[in-house]
Amino acid sequence: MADILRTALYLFISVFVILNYGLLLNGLVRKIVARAHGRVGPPIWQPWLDILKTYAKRSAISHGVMFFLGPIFRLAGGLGTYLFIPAIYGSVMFANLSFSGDLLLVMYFIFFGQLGMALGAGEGGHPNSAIAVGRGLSQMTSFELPFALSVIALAIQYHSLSITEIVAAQQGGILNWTIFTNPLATFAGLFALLGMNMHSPFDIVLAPQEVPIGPPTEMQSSFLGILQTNRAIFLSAKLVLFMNLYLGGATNIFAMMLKTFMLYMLSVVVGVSFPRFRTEQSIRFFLGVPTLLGLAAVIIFML
Amino acid sequence: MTKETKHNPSILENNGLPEFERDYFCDARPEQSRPLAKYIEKFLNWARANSLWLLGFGTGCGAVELRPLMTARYDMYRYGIAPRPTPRQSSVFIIGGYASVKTTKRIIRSYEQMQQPKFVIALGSCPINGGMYWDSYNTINRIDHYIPVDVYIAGCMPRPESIIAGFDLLKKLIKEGQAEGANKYIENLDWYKANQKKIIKDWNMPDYNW
Amino acid sequence: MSLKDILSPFYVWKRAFEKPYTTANPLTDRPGAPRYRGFHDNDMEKCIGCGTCADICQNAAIDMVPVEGIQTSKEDSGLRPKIDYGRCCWCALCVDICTTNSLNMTREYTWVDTDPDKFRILAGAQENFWTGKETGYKLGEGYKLLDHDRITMPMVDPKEGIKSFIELVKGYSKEQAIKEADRCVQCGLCIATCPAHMDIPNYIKAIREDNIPEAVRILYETNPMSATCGRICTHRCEEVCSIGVNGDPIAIRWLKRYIIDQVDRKEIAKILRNEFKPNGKKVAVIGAGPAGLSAAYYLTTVGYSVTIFETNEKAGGMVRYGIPEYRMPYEQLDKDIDAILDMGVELKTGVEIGVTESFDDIYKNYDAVFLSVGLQDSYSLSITGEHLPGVIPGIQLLDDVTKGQIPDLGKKVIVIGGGNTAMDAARTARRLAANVTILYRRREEDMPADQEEIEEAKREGVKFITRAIPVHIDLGENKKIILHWNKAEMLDQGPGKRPKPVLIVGEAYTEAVDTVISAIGQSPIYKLLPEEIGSQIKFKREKVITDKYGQTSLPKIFAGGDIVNDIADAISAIADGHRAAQGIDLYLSKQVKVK
Amino acid sequence: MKEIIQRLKQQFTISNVNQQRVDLTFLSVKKEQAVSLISYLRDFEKFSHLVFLTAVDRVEDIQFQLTYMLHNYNTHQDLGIRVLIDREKAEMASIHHLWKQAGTYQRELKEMFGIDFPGSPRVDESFILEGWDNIPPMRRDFDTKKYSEETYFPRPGRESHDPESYMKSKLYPEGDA
Repeated sequence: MADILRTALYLFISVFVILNYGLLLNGLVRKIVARAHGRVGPPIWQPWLDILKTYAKRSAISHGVMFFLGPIFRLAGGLGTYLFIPAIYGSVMFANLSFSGDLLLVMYFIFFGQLGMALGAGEGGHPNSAIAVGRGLSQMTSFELPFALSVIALAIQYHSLSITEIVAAQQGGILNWTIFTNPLATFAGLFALLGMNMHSPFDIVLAPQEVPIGPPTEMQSSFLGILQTNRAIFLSAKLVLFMNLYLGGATNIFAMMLKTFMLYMLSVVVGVSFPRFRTEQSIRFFLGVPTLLGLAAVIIFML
Repeated sequence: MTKETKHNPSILENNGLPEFERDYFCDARPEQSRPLAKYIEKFLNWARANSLWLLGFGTGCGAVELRPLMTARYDMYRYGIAPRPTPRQSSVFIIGGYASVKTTKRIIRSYEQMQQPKFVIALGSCPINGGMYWDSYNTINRIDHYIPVDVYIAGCMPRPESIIAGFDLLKKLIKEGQAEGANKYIENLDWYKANQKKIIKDWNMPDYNW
Repeated sequence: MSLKDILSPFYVWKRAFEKPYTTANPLTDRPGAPRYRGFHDNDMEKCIGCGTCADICQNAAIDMVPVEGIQTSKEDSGLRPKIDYGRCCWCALCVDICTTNSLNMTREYTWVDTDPDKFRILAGAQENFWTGKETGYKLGEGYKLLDHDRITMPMVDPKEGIKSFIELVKGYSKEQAIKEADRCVQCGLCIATCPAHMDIPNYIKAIREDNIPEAVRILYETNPMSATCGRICTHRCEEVCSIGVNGDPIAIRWLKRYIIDQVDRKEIAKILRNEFKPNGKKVAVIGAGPAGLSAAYYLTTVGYSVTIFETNEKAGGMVRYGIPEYRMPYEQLDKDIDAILDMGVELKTGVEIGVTESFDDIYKNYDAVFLSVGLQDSYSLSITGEHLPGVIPGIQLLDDVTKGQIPDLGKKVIVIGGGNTAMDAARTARRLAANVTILYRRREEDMPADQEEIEEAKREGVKFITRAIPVHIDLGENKKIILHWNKAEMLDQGPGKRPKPVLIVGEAYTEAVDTVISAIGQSPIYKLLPEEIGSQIKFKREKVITDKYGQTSLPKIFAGGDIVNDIADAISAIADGHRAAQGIDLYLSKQVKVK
Repeated sequence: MKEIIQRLKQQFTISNVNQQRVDLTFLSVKKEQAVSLISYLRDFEKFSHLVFLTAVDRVEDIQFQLTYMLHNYNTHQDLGIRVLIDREKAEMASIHHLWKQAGTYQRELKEMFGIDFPGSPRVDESFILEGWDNIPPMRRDFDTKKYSEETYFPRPGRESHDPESYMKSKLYPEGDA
């Protein structure tokens, strides 16, 4: 019983930390992007204000049960992804619920939220939501391929589907990291990360000038608040996962922050520099070089 | 402004809609929202004042003056102002100058779909007293007869600096808890509806949009 | 796709290491441009409330409202523009059109408020946040919406002019008149100043629209002697013309003359088409000057039968006998008079009241009497020697010339006085081939004569000696008379008072001349009034006291013209006549003393 | 351009030919011949672009004047065809079969002037003035200022004085001429 309570407390702390870290990352990146635009940018605490304001809306309307469940599914997806990833190698508090087959579960959770969201957004009835969901799912399917190939290559390489074991295998020096031991799989995975983060050129889902904001068009007040919460958690969860898979994980919280920040900056640097792809361009891109890289990685380790 | 205490029963039955569509829309009166306990509300108002999401609906010439605000020169993001493409998520509606009857109809629909608390900034001469289009057959003369307005900015069109000044005033009002336009709208709903229905001849929309 | 295509977009990140372009505080760091069109500012002192700004405003954004502390006067309507910023579109047409250049724009452009009813402001009068701020937009150099230059009136060359009594002013052509009328902004400030309150803006508008019949109709509403007034009116209206603040005033007098020159006597009757029923009542008018003629005209139009008694051979009074022909050609005067007589007014000339006709008879036989006998006597110089032969009054000279009795003035003539009569006398003497000098006790700017009269006199070779007080007159040799005069200096009498000329000791001069003409003013003669009637009428400084309708203390007797008003010009006399006609009508239709 | 006019004259009764600029000519044609003239110009004279279709309310003559502006991309000539139609029973044959976009112009003319184009697509649907129930606003007998003042709540509290009458009331009130 005490074990369960302690685990719950640790999970709570872990989620709280990762939520605030996600918001901080958001605020920091907005500032950095603003500088690249030649602007001053919003204060670094702007994401907290926004999320507070959204939760503090005095009214909210629902379009039905699925509309209500959409954000919940999304948050469940984000939380689920994070909770099964050991955030810091060797830390009890941040080990979360990691177990031996967790990589598969995490891969499932990454996409679970998106599907839930698609259902919720559909219930809202806004045409822009439907268009964006269609775009999002198409793109998701296409970057899923290099990502899956990359993960398969890793599983073959490390003979494990446990993230903790994969991280453990990379310990003992920078050259043990997957990025050096299996660069092909790493690059395939990083390309998938670009797509997953939905920054330009892969932001067809949100596409501000086309389907104004995409799936959450009808989401407001606390519904939107949940989505904003999820966005912070899910972003960090993805980054932690990629850090664990390719960058040797982290043994303390500062290493984790540094590595995830660097990973996120990859998306940001690319995002600021390039304009948006159209849906078919995006799909063609993911099925091209990244998929080939993934395939090559798998084949090399099969041999 | 006249405040009617008795509710007019003729509105909110969605009479303007065809029979088969009436079921799709709610016809209950909207309810006023109550502020929370003093200090909590004060804290929330501070957050609201510093996170103003404005509705990206360019209703008139003023739409063109909002664009510079996003540029590096003015950078409205540093004031916590950001455009949102949907009324559901926005808290500030900027009436960008003149509003034709056709636009006014959309303004009302969009305004009602915004979630409380919501604020309105009227830009330029036209929403105040008609401006250049004071004698036009199809342009309203004063927006405050149709939706409650918190801040007016004089000009034709006001420069982006003036709009920033308008946001400053709005922030002050929000922090002082005076920007209760949404409640005012619901309180005087019959009056606003009567005014709206006077000019919008084909009322083929629900009486109130949630 | 080359590697360069992939790498070059990352170049954008160099900006992240530069200083941001953002203006730190846009509200203070970016003032309006030097010619920015911000909120209005109005100079309360310069503004005359003509309302042209309100007229030109396409958005009906400007109201003319009274302002506390600003008095309505003849030059100032007392109204000031109040601008509705719920209407203004900052086009600045009001600034461009402003007749006085009092309206400008500041560089302030930010005004936010929660109360939409506040966006109305009396620029310049109400204290607000831009009071005293730097001026932005104002009328640019060399750029104007208003036409400040009067169309030059074609004139006879002065050298030719002094050879005969030919009319000097030639009159506008149609093109010129329309162009001149086009300069008018229709503010209507002039109406208050005109003694007859003529509807000036509307007859100018009729000229612009080339609608002469309408213009004539407007003229006759308030003035039945437009051919006369179009020539010799003292045109006080032009002094308050809003265009005159920064440019030449509209040539209102010449435009009036233009209208009446376009029609002949028969057409006037046709245009006026007065249809009235005779009401059987009779009114006597004594004196066929402008006041009498005007009263007769307006009384006739409402059905009275009017008889005018005139001592002279012809009607016209001082306009005929006191104004030389080069200014007031007789056929033009006749046109006015004939048009009035065409209405059915009876004119008896050569009647001398008290000699050929008894005042008592008239008083008994008529329902009302209008007295407009004018000023026939000259003020005396009150110096020794003024009764010597060769010293003649100015009006007598003018009267004689009109009647064809050309006097011998000799070679050298001195005219004493600075009024219009002095100018007329001097210029008439010039036409009789004399060398003329005008002697005036004050400075030239103090002269009561019209500026253009003075200028024309100078152009015709009349010499001016100012600050010269005649002391006495001697008889010299060869029928010459010697005028002794002394230089004077102007002594300040304190603020608001006219400076007084005082002799300078030791600066005495003498001049030997052939004729001295005194033209320092005229006074009335009331000897036609019988004792018992004269004693019942109240006077003050030789002028008859009347109420605003010209009624004297004796209800049946009305008076007007120079014997009543102090301005003593034709247009005032015409206005008096019109008012008296209204008074007589009120008196006779209600049989009450009007007050 | 002269040759085109010559050719037109052989088939149609055209009048008031007025060449305003080198590349801009106007001509008038009878209502009955207008559509076939325009059709001919499009198909045989290469005036393939309908620049605009607009109307002028000649209320004094109880007529509407329609102007079809056509453009020839080969010679860059503009040709305006003026057609007078009766104002009381304002009706004109549609040209939406020649240019699809003419339907939009015709919808607008129906709404703003009340000129009917039978057969034109969606011509009876409201276009900009949703639910307009007055006389068409572009007709000159419609008083837009009066309508605006009656309908759109001009802000109260304004009053203005005319300098002329104000001075009269202050300086020479009542009774004086």
